[in-house]
Amino acid sequence: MTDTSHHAADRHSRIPATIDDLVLPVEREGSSRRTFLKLAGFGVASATLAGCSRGVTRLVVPRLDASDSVTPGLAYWTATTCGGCEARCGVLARCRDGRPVKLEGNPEHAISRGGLCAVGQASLLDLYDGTRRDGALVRGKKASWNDADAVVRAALANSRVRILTRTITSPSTRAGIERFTKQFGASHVEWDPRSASAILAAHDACFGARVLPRMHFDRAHVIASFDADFLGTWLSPVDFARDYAAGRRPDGDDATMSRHVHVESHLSLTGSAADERLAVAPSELRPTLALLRKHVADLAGAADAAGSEPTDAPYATRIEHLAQELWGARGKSLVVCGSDNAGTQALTVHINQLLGNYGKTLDLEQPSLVRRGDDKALLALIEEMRNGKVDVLIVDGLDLVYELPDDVGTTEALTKVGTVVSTSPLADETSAVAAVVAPTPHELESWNDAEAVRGHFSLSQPTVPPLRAARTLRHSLAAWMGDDTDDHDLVQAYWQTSVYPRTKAKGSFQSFFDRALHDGYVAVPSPERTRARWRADGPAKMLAASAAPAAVADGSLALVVYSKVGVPEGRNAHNPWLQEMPDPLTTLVWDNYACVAPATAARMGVRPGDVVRIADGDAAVEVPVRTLPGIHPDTIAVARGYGVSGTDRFSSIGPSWLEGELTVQEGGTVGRRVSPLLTLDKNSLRTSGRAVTVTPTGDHEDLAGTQDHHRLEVPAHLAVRGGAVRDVALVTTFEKLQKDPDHAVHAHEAHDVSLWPTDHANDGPRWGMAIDLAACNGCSGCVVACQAENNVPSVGKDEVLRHREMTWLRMDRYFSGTGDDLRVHHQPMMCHHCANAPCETVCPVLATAHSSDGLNQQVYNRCVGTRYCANNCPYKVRRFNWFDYPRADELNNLALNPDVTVRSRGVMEKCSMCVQRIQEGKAEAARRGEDVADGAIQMACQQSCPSGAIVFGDLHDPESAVAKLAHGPRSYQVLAELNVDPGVTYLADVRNASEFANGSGTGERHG
Amino acid sequence: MDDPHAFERVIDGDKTLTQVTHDVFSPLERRGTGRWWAGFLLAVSALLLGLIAVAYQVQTGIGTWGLNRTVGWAFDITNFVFWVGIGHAGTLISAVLLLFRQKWRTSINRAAEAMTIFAVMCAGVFPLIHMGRPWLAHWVFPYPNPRGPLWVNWRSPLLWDVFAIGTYFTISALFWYVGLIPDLATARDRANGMRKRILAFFSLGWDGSARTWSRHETACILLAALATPLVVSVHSVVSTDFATAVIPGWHATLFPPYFVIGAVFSGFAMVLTLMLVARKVMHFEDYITQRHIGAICKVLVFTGTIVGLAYLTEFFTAWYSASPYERFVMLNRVIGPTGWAFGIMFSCNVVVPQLLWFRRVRNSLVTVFILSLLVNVGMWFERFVIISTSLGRGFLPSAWASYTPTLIEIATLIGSFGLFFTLFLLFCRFVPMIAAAEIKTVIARRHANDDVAPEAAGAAARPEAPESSETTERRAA
Amino acid sequence: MSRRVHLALFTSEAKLLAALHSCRDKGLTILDVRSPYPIHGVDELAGIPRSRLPNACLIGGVVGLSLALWFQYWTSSIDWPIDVGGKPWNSLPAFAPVAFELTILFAGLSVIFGLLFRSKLLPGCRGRISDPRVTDDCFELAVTRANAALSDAAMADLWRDSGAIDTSEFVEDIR
Amino acid sequence: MSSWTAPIVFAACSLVIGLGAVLAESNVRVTGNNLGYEPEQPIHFSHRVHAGELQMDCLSCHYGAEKSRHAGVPPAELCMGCHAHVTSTLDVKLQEKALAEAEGREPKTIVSVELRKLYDALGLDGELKTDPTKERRPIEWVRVHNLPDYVYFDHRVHVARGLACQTCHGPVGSMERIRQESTLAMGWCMDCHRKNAADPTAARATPAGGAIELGDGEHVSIDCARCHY
Repeated sequence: MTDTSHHAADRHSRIPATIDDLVLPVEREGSSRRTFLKLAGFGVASATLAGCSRGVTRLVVPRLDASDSVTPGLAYWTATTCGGCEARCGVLARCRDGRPVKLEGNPEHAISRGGLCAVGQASLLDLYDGTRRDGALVRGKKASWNDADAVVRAALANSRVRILTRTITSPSTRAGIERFTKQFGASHVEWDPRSASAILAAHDACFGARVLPRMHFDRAHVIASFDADFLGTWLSPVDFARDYAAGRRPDGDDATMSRHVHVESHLSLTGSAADERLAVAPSELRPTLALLRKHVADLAGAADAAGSEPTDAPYATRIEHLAQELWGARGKSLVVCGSDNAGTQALTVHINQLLGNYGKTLDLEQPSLVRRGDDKALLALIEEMRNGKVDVLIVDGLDLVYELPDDVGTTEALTKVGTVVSTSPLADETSAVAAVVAPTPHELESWNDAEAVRGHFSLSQPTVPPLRAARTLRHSLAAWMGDDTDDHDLVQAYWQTSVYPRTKAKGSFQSFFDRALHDGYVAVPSPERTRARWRADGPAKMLAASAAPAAVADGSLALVVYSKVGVPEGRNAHNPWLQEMPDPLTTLVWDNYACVAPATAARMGVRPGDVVRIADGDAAVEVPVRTLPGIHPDTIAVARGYGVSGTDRFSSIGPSWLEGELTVQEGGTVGRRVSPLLTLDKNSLRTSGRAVTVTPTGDHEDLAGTQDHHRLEVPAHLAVRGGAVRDVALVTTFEKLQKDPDHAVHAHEAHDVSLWPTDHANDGPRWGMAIDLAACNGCSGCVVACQAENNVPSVGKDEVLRHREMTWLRMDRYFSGTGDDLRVHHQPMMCHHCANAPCETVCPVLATAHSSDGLNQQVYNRCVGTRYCANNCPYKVRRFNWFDYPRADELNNLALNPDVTVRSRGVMEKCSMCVQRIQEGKAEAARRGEDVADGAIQMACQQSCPSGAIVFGDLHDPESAVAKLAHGPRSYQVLAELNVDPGVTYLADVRNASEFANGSGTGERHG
Repeated sequence: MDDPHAFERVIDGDKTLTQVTHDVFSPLERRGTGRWWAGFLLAVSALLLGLIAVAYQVQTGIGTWGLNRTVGWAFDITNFVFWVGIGHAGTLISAVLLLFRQKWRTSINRAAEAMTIFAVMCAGVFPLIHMGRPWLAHWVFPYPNPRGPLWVNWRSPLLWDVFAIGTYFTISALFWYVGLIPDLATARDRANGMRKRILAFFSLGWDGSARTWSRHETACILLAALATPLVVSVHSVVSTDFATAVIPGWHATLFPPYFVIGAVFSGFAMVLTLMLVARKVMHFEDYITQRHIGAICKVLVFTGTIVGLAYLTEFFTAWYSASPYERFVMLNRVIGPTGWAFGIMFSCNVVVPQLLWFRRVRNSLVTVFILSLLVNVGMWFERFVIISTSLGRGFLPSAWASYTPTLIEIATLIGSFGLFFTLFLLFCRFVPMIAAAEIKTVIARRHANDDVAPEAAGAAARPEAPESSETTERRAA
Repeated sequence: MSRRVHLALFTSEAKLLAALHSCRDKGLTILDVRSPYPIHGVDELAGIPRSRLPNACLIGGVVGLSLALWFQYWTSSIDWPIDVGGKPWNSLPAFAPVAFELTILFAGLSVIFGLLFRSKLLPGCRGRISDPRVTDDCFELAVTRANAALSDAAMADLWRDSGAIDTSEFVEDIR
Repeated sequence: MSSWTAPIVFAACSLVIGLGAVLAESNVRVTGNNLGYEPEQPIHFSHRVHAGELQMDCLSCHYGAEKSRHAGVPPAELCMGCHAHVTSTLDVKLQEKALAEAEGREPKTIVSVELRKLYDALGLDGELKTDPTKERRPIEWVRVHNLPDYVYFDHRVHVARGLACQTCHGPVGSMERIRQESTLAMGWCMDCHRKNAADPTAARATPAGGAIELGDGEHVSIDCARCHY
């Protein structure tokens, strides 16, 4: 294994044995001299000594033991696995002084390959969540683990035991559950709130194997996605985004670009990246696929395979064209579908089968294991519970009461269970009715393993001594079985018995395990082979078994319950970084809302922010409306994951002042719970297609967003000739780029004339970035990565409403075109580090000036806060500390990066181009007596980007990756005509579409 | 005005020296009138409100203002530029008109200069409190320090402001004070006890010696000659805060003259407002006559028209530049979301002053008073429009944002008026509001022209004294 | 050494000027004239030289200008050059406003302090106030007979003829 | 009262205030600048003995300076490398040895008062064996060289460039108790940095002798973001 990161060599399992050995770098401020809080590198505590004229005496408290594990001030990386979702990406936890301060993607992990999404980045903050449970509860009261275990053991004896979990991706936990179920005759039900049950069922019917194929978007030349948000929220977005970007490399001699057609009801992140996007009503999805199957079957010469499924779909010609494109790329194409309808999924399976994609772009042999949940099994379990046939129910990782619709009667069903055991680390609605709560720890403070794709194993190891008394499910189950083995040993034992023997590696188990621990990832061929055999009658059977969703009647709208990129599920609702991450499509924060097409809103007579009641029978939800282009006009989309109880904790987030409003009222919730409108029919939990009536309630709520104007065009009545569109986000087509790369993008040129002599010639490096808009899909992982790296505070809804978000890196989103030609442009925007920076000239006190290596430096401690620099910034990327943002939670403060100053009130801040990383890189190079190698320093945003859209380096080095990109054919600079000479270059977006119906945003207006 | 001496005859009711002294100084020696106290209490209340708002803001953070990541300045710098502008008329009256030997200035120059100083004080508050960390404001001064020493950025217009405003305040205040010394001596010589001792301290031992008078006159002429380019430079420098920026709507070479003329315009409007009130309250009808008001009105209509021309020039420049950003900003200014503010600005500053072409309007004190207030409002909005609408919709549409003031900002604006009027009312009570010595010079000169001794002239003129100012005006015409 | 100073108070500028002429004719040394406002022509009659404040003004201005230009240049180009927005170390055009303001400031302060110090107009100073009416409506003439042979009676006549409303005299030490 | 009294008093007051302002910001030891700070330490550790008489290399204890931003204070166990054997001064040891020989017994371990504190911290008993009943308590040294939180000083680079520790920390080898020898003010840092940045070909002499070793194309940084970020 080669080290791609120079930090790799430093990676160890260096976890102090006990909390006492850990020098918690908490600075106790004993005086009023609290201007800047920085978590100093090692144990420095300040205390006021009586009678000391110097005021503050700072102490240095070195460790007692001389082991060379943790050097104060020096970061080390620990390989582990992300616990943010079931995709289980590999991460390297950047640790300082015995605690993780930042999560970075592990480039050696074969599935995630170095990327990390917003949820993964933000999972760090959950570790330092002070509301996590500390120790076990018995009937709501704190109890010792022994007492709790005794209660559970007593209940387990001679009873019907059920374990309800999400998809278990940890093989050792799965083994533990199997052992447990055997011992107690229990059964294990897996269920996922974002279920892939329909896909699994369709494969079961068509292949005889209930598996989720692993999708290879990089191998597909034509991708047709039907309501599958694979770049944003679907299954394994980091993996998919990496693959997707790999298949779309529009530059160079070996240029290749997949063609992506997206069909959906709601506007998803993936839809916004597509080359062609078709909006259909939820009920039209199945006919559309049926039509596609018909055409593909015709092309395959298997017309009779098409069956009698209705094909009365819109976009008949486009679908026919798509069929031809797919057929032309058969074996190199991919049709994916996110529908919860098994019949629809069966059509997808059938089309892929007709195209010969199985075994090529779809892998059943080494399937994905990220979803195994079975809606039917859950329904059966609830039925059992209702009938009083369950004595002990162990619920792990699920807030059943929150997730399921109210008419299921989940709470009543739970009360009929003898003993409910919850493992929830936070107070949720399910654990509220649990007899015993045995909370689970955070991924970063525990041992764990994962197998998200068969044969690909990753390991989790603690990066910090447990901050809370908690046990993994595996550990608890073992304890209840009477096995007092340590959790680490449980994992290691599994690896010794089940993983190690499969390797061909020489050497002892210990060396294998240590290596795996060091790398965080190991590929072990699986002896298991999916026994999949195509059953020609599968699709028809499945279609017959699954009713097609009915079209909604006039006057109703079809409801789509979707997942947001930032807060995909209720379990993410407690994370302020995610709550405040602007949704890449609506740019809204801290809320869910009903997205409707502007025409639909006009028809209903509602304006954005007006609260509507979405009802079907007794089930109703009241949410504010948000208009969003691209949504099918008969659709109303509401995000799940909101209305989680306990989120009123955020009532205290952000500054409190005279006119400040709470983010959430005491006792309220962030957003609204939309579960009442989910449908639990006999096969599955349905999230889309329910016919609902929408009526305005007359209330109005302001929605907090980071963007007020959403189009590249200025408002029509203000559009002067030649100024209707802002050439900010440029797009070209792959065809044009192929034909004439040098003229495919027409950008403004800088006029390189200067009145000034260049008397500070810079012969050293000039750090800069290149951002590929063709690769960027707007997932906003970089936004959260930047927030985590740079100690950017979360400021709350009211402040965002006042346009005072603090994010250094924002994800601008523009629309251009209309209807089916709607284009969505995502553009990461941060400080451009202009060589002729307008901000620098105007600062009276030299608080912002240029460095010799081309950085626009912001010196917080010099800043007096005139805000002149921000006014004069053409990109509006400077952020002002309007208040002292609350930093009272000391546990939470452990997530702060000790290498970055926490800014006080009244000073300006902005993207520093991760200058702490540059300085570290330079200092390390100096220490080793080497030059800084290209790629050795990575920006936080760059590191997290699954698509590799951001490249950092020395613009003065013609051989550097960034310099090559910056001079490539697609490069352009935003507002180059101002001659500010920015250090950030964009590469124009490329869409693999032959023609744009609408010229906007194509950069074609300048000859 | 056919009468070549109309402007020469500065005051009505031919006064003797004794009368002038009495008229100017006796109000200072009486107790404050009820009206004065009412005004003072109102002003102090406003000031207190402002102080509370500022204290809260400094304690809590700039976040208590309605600013945001896009609009970093709004009320604060608007108020700053507004008050600096107000100040300009005072200097203009005292310096420029002195150089041009305009005698009519003598009745109002003292008050106008006081207005300048107080307005600059009000203005100076805003750059200070608009800082995120005002307790570090001394960092804008280049003094030796242990940081290297780290100096300041001489390229920043804000730093130029520091020097421009600092110099302007210093020179204006000292100029004013130098002119005040003879009158303070007069007051001293009319007073007894503690009051005399205090006045003796401040009058610096003035004894009316011819040598001193000679130097005093030279000094005044020199200071006037210095203050004239100074006053032009101050608002030019203030305008460079915007003109040197890259922001469309700010980035305009027109700004320095445009701001200076706007400042003169707003300053004269404020002078008019104050003089109309003061002549009524302090019974200075004979000193601040219809002729003075008429003259100021003419200045207003002149400068107002130039201001209008400047507005149109801005539009022309935007159109002619062919820069889509500049064109957009101008259009947005008029018909964008804050078009109403532009409407107020344009009607108050350009349309309304045109009424002053009519003598009937000029002769109606009530109308003139209302007009002067409207011009003040309009000029405040001019700065608001330039600052906040230009910032709100800049280059990148993603960053566009609007601005709404908070209660704290409104209270701070009220507080600045409170400070201004508190100081002005204190000035009315404790400092001779009319430059008595200069009036005496004018009287003496007039009588010298008429070859009549002042005593005799005074006696002869006495029967005419009760004549109303309006009849005088008519006769003059 | 001491001298006898004669003071006379007049109610009008004309009377004062007439008396001034008489005193000059009589060869009296005119020590001072005190008036509520500056009287043109008195300077020549009383032999008061032209003020040299314009020189002070010029010197102050030149000092201010050179100091400002040098200091700005020195701090930004010599002592600690810092790259600000890509501008050259010596951004002379940008230094103009401050240089201009400091020129004015120094010139103005030179004039004012020149006036105050030359005329001994300083806090705590007490002027030679013989009669408070000179700051109101009266004009005072101070003469001495040092170089003129004029009797006391002639002196009194002079005052009476020129219409003085009040006269006095005192002996002054001169160093 | 002379007519000049008031102006003179006025001028004098202005002068005093002005001077005070300049002094407060200058390199002279005044409030806010810890020049000469020499606090009591929990253990009377003598740099004079260790760094001076014994000629120990600074980096042997403060090894962090070589690879990290912080020089660090050594962990107590590092002291045990020597002090497992050296428990008191040689004189006392020899005396005890002589006494023990005279009394015909094994010499006892004599532990000096100050070293006792070290052993206590490590939870060691009289014979320097781990005493499980004793609590291990880290030693709370008083930090002498303090920089504000917004200053990210990096020892590693300075050591790599061959800068002698004494350049900034003064003659530590002659200090009984550690004392702040430099103001550590920004101007003090900048003095050296600016001198060397201005002329990269200069001799680069450091105040304590020695020279800075820079590679080709490298220069001493005077960028703000070298320390402030």
